[in-house]
Amino acid sequence: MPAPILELRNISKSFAMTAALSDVTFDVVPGEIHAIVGENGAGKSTLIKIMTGVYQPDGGEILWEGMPVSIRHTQAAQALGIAAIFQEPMVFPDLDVAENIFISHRDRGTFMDWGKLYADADALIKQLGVALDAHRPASGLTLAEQQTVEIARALSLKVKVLIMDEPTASLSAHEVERLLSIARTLKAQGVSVLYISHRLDEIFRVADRVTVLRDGKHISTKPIAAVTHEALVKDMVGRAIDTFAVKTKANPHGDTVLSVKGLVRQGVFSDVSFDLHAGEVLCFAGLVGSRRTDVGLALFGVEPATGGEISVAGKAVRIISPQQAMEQGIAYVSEDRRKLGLAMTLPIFSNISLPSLARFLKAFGWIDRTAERKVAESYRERLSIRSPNTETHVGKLSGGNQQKVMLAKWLETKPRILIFDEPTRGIDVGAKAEVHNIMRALAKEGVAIIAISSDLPEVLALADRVLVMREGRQMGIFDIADCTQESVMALATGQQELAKAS
Amino acid sequence: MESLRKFHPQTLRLIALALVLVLTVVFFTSQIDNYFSPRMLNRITSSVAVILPIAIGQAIVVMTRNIDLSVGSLVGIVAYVMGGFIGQHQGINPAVFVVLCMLLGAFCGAINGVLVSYGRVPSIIVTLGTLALFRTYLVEYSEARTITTDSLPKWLVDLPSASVVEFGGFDIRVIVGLAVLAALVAWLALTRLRAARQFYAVGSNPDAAVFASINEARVVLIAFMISGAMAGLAGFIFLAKFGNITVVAGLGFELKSVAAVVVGGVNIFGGSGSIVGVVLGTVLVDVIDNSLIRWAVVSEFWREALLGLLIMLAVTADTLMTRSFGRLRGSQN
Amino acid sequence: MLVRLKSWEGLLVVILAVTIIANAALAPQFLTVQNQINLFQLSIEKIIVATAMTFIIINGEIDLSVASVMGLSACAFGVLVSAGVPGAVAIVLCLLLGLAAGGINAFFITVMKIPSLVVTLAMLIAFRGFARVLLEDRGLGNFPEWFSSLGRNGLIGPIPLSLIIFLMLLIGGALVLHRTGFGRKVFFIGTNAEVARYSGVNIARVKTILFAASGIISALAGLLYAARLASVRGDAAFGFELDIITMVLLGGVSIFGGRGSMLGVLLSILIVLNLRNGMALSNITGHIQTAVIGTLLILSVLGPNLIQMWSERRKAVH
Amino acid sequence: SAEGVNMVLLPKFLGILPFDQANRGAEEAHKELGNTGTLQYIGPTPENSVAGQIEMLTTATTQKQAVVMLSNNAGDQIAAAAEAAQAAGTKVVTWDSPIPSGKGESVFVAQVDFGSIGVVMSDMALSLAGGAGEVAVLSATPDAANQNAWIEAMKKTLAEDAKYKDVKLVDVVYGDDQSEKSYNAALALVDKYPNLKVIMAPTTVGIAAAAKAMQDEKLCDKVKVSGLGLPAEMVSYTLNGCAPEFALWSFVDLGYLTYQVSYALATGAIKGDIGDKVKAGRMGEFTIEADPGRAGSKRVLMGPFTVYNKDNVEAASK
Ligand SMILES: Nc1ncnc2c1ncn2[C@@H]1O[C@H](COP(=O)(O)OP(=O)(O)OP(=O)(O)O)[C@@H](O)[C@H]1O
Ligand SMILES: Nc1ncnc2c1ncn2[C@@H]1O[C@H](COP(=O)(O)OP(=O)(O)OP(=O)(O)O)[C@@H](O)[C@H]1O
Ligand SMILES: [Mg+2]
Ligand SMILES: [Mg+2]
Repeated sequence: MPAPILELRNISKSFAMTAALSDVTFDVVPGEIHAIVGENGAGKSTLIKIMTGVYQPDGGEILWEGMPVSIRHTQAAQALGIAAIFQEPMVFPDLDVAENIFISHRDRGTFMDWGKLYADADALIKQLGVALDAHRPASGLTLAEQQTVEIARALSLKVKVLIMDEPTASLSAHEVERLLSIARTLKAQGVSVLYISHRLDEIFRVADRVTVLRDGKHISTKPIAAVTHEALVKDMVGRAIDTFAVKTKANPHGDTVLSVKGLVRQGVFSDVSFDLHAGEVLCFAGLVGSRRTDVGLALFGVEPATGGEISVAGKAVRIISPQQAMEQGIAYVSEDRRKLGLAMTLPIFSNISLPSLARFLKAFGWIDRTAERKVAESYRERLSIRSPNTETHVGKLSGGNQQKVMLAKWLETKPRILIFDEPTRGIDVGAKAEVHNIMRALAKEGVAIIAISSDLPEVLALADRVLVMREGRQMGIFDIADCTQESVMALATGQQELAKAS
Repeated sequence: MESLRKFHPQTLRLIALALVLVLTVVFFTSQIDNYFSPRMLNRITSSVAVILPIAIGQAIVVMTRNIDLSVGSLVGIVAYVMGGFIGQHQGINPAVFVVLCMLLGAFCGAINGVLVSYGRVPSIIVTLGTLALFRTYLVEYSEARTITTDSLPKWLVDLPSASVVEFGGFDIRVIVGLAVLAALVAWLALTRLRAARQFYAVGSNPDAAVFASINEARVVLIAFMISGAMAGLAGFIFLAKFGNITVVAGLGFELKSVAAVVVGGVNIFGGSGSIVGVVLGTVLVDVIDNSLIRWAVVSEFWREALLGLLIMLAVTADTLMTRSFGRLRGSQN
Repeated sequence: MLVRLKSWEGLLVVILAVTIIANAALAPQFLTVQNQINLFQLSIEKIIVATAMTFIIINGEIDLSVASVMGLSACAFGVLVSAGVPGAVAIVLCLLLGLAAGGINAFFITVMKIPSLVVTLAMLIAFRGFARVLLEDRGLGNFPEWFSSLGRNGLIGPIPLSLIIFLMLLIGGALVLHRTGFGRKVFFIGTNAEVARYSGVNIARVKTILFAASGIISALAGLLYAARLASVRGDAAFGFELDIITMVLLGGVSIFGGRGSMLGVLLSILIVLNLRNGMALSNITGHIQTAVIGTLLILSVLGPNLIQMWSERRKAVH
Repeated sequence: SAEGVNMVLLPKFLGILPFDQANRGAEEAHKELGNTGTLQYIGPTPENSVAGQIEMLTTATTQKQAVVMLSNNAGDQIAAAAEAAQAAGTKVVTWDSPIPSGKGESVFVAQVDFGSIGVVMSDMALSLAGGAGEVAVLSATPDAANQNAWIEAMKKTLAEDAKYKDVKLVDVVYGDDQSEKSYNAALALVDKYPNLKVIMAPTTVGIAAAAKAMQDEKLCDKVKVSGLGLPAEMVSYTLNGCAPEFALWSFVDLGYLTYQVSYALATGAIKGDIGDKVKAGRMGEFTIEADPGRAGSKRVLMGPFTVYNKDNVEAASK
């Protein structure tokens, strides 16, 4: 094996109450794809933040091409040739896509060449296989599109080590394919790629080596050929588990709780019609930007529809605000937990109780704090949210655990209709099974569920029926029995004729 | 309406603002005799000249999601200290003197900037503090003396009436030229200079700036230094224009500059705004102010109330217009 | 965050203790009852409004128009009383005027969606202008005797009405902010308004209530100002907004919203008032006094930051 | 004298020349009289003048100062604090600007007779306008009590004496004692009244700003500036003809006399009744008299003023 380009020795990092990393040692060699896996909160993101100068380690050393270095800030990492796509995409909402990609580049001259900027951006985006206008301001981008921008930014740098922290968490199969092939190309060019993902199948497809972290400790680093799926999971969680939710038989469907006819939002989506029954799981599938999220937002009243009918339990309703949606028993779990889902600087318990606050109020609007904490605590146990207590601020949790808090928050509203936007984004294998089980259990209790997911295996595992969208239009609704990965993909990418024919 | 699509939302905002300005001028032309005249243009431009540089500096600071409340005290310090200095060094080259004024301002701005970016103290707290501290320094340093016109070199005292060019009764004064030059440089830099785009990035999302390897601290520091330098330039213009400088010089400029900046469409939460907007905003506020004191219909005591209401009206009109432009634009796809 | 907040308040307690001990040691008159009452009385209107400002800043907004509303209400009272309107009626009318002023602010902020800084900056000018329109270059006095006496004399023992009002607002405010659903919503909106909206919080309603309350409380403070001074002028309460905001920020309330506590604001108020009083008793006035408070404001944030950075660096080295 | 008397000189605010000169005069008297007590020169900042003055007067009362010498900027709003001071044994002597209602004030040391300022300003207007023409007043703030009194006196003089029948006072505007506001206001007057001949500014900031505005716009031949100004600030405008004539009194003497009167009151040498005579060192003897401008109030009249023109301004500006 060639000499490592980047080496971490005995790295430790602790936050106020948690030891995120203890004594982690591993290395990256040029031209390899090195996967890092581990449960939520295992310390993966912390590790890469140390490599990129966002955090300073409490102990240990970092070697770059054999020489000890200290990476004091992100500029230092960039100067070395380390770039990262971070787990939570962070774009500059006021800048357009092209500027977002190139803002921190130092090799593009003193003056702006706007023409070249857009041309270069378009080329990069094309390479990623995404339809994205380089002139669009980033403020209107979906999470997946933001992720695309981040990827483009990292790719455009002349890097030696590229770190990807769950780059595919909100991508659909189509874009994932592109990304993986880009990773392989980079590898061929001699770039080392550090790849973090909870989707183990991807790892088996691209990685050369895989490192497992558990509880902030380094467990193993092995060539991919030397591990199996089961062994990897066992390393991650410390015991063997059954990673797939057993697909229970579809629940007996009850009455129609939600009926949507010809729903339109001018210029965004049109003609969405479906019925949703109690106890049913309806999945929305489609490519990034196919406007599935917008349908969800319309049903929840955030961006109200401009036409069409919605009836809940047989009664026509008008929903133009989230309050009204919630009155109808609709809950919406957003895909963007950082911006729309959770108040990061506030504690877990208050995030959980916010939408159902009315139920915790006594006379004079007084909050029943005991009840509130008890409920939060019960969710912490039930969803195994990793935190010392429910007073912890959400921002200090790992991505996956934040996702669980958000789930708890909406479960507590006891909804009739639950809209999940990317329900398992960034959740580890164990927890994903857990979330799926929770969803199925809810359905069993008679909750009607809409799940918007870019993860096709998840769609197939969860759904009773699948609604496929493409470019703001509903391409069709299928019973799960008639669905395969291929047929859904074909519809989503616009080869419907093909799909019909087959 | 097809043409609307070509415009960036920011540009729509500017068009709306320009329309509001035109409407204001049209209204006052109908109210005040001899209003639309070169003389009035002169009055307004030379009145804008003092506040415009400050507003530009303030805008850049605001773009980075900060605020500089110390600008008024900075103007006071520069006008006073440099006024005293030139009294002792009458022969100094005017250009050198302007640069020195801006350097003094930039130095004070750097104090703000270091505290904000490296001390991680919120800018409103830092500059509320230095607003008092700079002024206190001035009061202690001045020992209640006044800088008087007769201690200043003649070129400086005569500067406000000196023109760059003259045509048909209208002339561009040197001090106006200086302010416009500052605006022009800032505009070019913000649109053409790669590094300057980082002001927007930092203000748009400070956390993302860290992840994108932008040296946020340095960007913020530079923004404060620019704001200081601009206050220094304004201090120079203030000195030239008013000649008599006491320790109260520049009092209240902080709110004035913030008003000009926000009317000019700079997002108070950072990340967006343009120098063209700031110029329009500054001019708009000044036009309203200078027109009201010439409007015979309103008594002296109604002026302030009307000023506040008209600013509110202008901002509202601008917001509504921008929004309906946006809607027109949106309904085309 | 909670840890940090606690340590912030701890820091304020230390500063307060030092201030009080120094005052007591340096100025023999400091601990007299009259001086302690004066200490509050001299800034009572500002600290009353600071309770409302705390809510608004935690909610992520700002109200720069408070001092102008105080001035407007004080002047309106003067005009009404001198026009023969009974004092009690005038008080009610002035409070309604404050409500209207807050309502106007709220309208532009929630319906027109213009940032509160812009709205209240324009209204700072406009409301002050209306006060000017009412009184022009006059000053008005000759208020009913009971009114002036309420402003000056003790109501319970030596404690005047305004101090009682302040304490009620403070305690009531603390309970609402930290213990009720409304207060919880204020924090959430200030932390992340979009999250609050997606959670079904009626943001416009919360903001309208806050600005309306700020208007009424400012009007009330304006009336207390008129009562205390037994006379009003167009410049009544001029420029108070910056002092009020300074006190709230020194109390650890984040200007970006979502963070702060009523206890912190109380401590900060006590610090500022005691410091002012102590310096005045030692004949330190004017700019130096402001500069000391400005320095304290900066140092109170800078100090802990430096310590934290230093300890982080030390941790990183080992 | 055997016993020290603690005295406080409280100007409108700190940092500008006239008040500093007054302090110099007070210190001169302090030394001359050999007072073993203290003389404090304290004051608020300009932006906090009203509240600051009330605060400092109250603190001085707490400190049991013998006399507070006050150049009042708060109008009647300070009366309550002054009455409280008197009740606690602290005398309040005003100078430069009195308490309009006279409440709480022992005596006012008037720089000149306010009525005579009206006459002098009218005379200067008459001569600068060349016997006939339009005159406008550029004042400080609408709240400035002494300025308002002088403008009233001027209006009265113009109306009552046939000599001025061709002099027309067209407008009163305010520059808030800020350079840029005064400068713009002066130019607005010129634009608004094309036949304007004289701008009369009874404020040192206003007169200098107006003169500079006329000079910058090359209007000095058409419009003359006059009023009350400091020779040092006005010398160049007087020499170049923009402000050929203006008036002022000596602030040093005002401070000196105020100290003398206050000391006599505090030591009990005089009771402060009408007719009491004060020996004021180098300035000779003064008598307490009824203040003609404020019913029921007392004053000591210093006077006279100096009218400055190109013959004497240079000497005075040194
Ligand atoms: N800023 C912070 N302050 C306090 N604790 C933190 C902070 N960031 C991370 N942690 C803690 O450190 C541990 C590791 O977090 P990290 O984000 O590295 O996990 P991860 O492996 O990336 O998990 P996921 O797969 O969910 O993204 C977690 O227990 C988390 O709560
Ligand atoms: N082409 C576009 N132009 C403007 N805004 C867009 C566009 N695409 C998406 N958005 C914005 O992004 C948000 C969600 O978009 P959308 O419904 O397309 O996502 P989606 O189909 O769920 O796909 P994904 O979430 O996987 O990206 C909406 O608020 C919408 O305004
Ligand atoms: Mg992570
Ligand atoms: Mg989506």
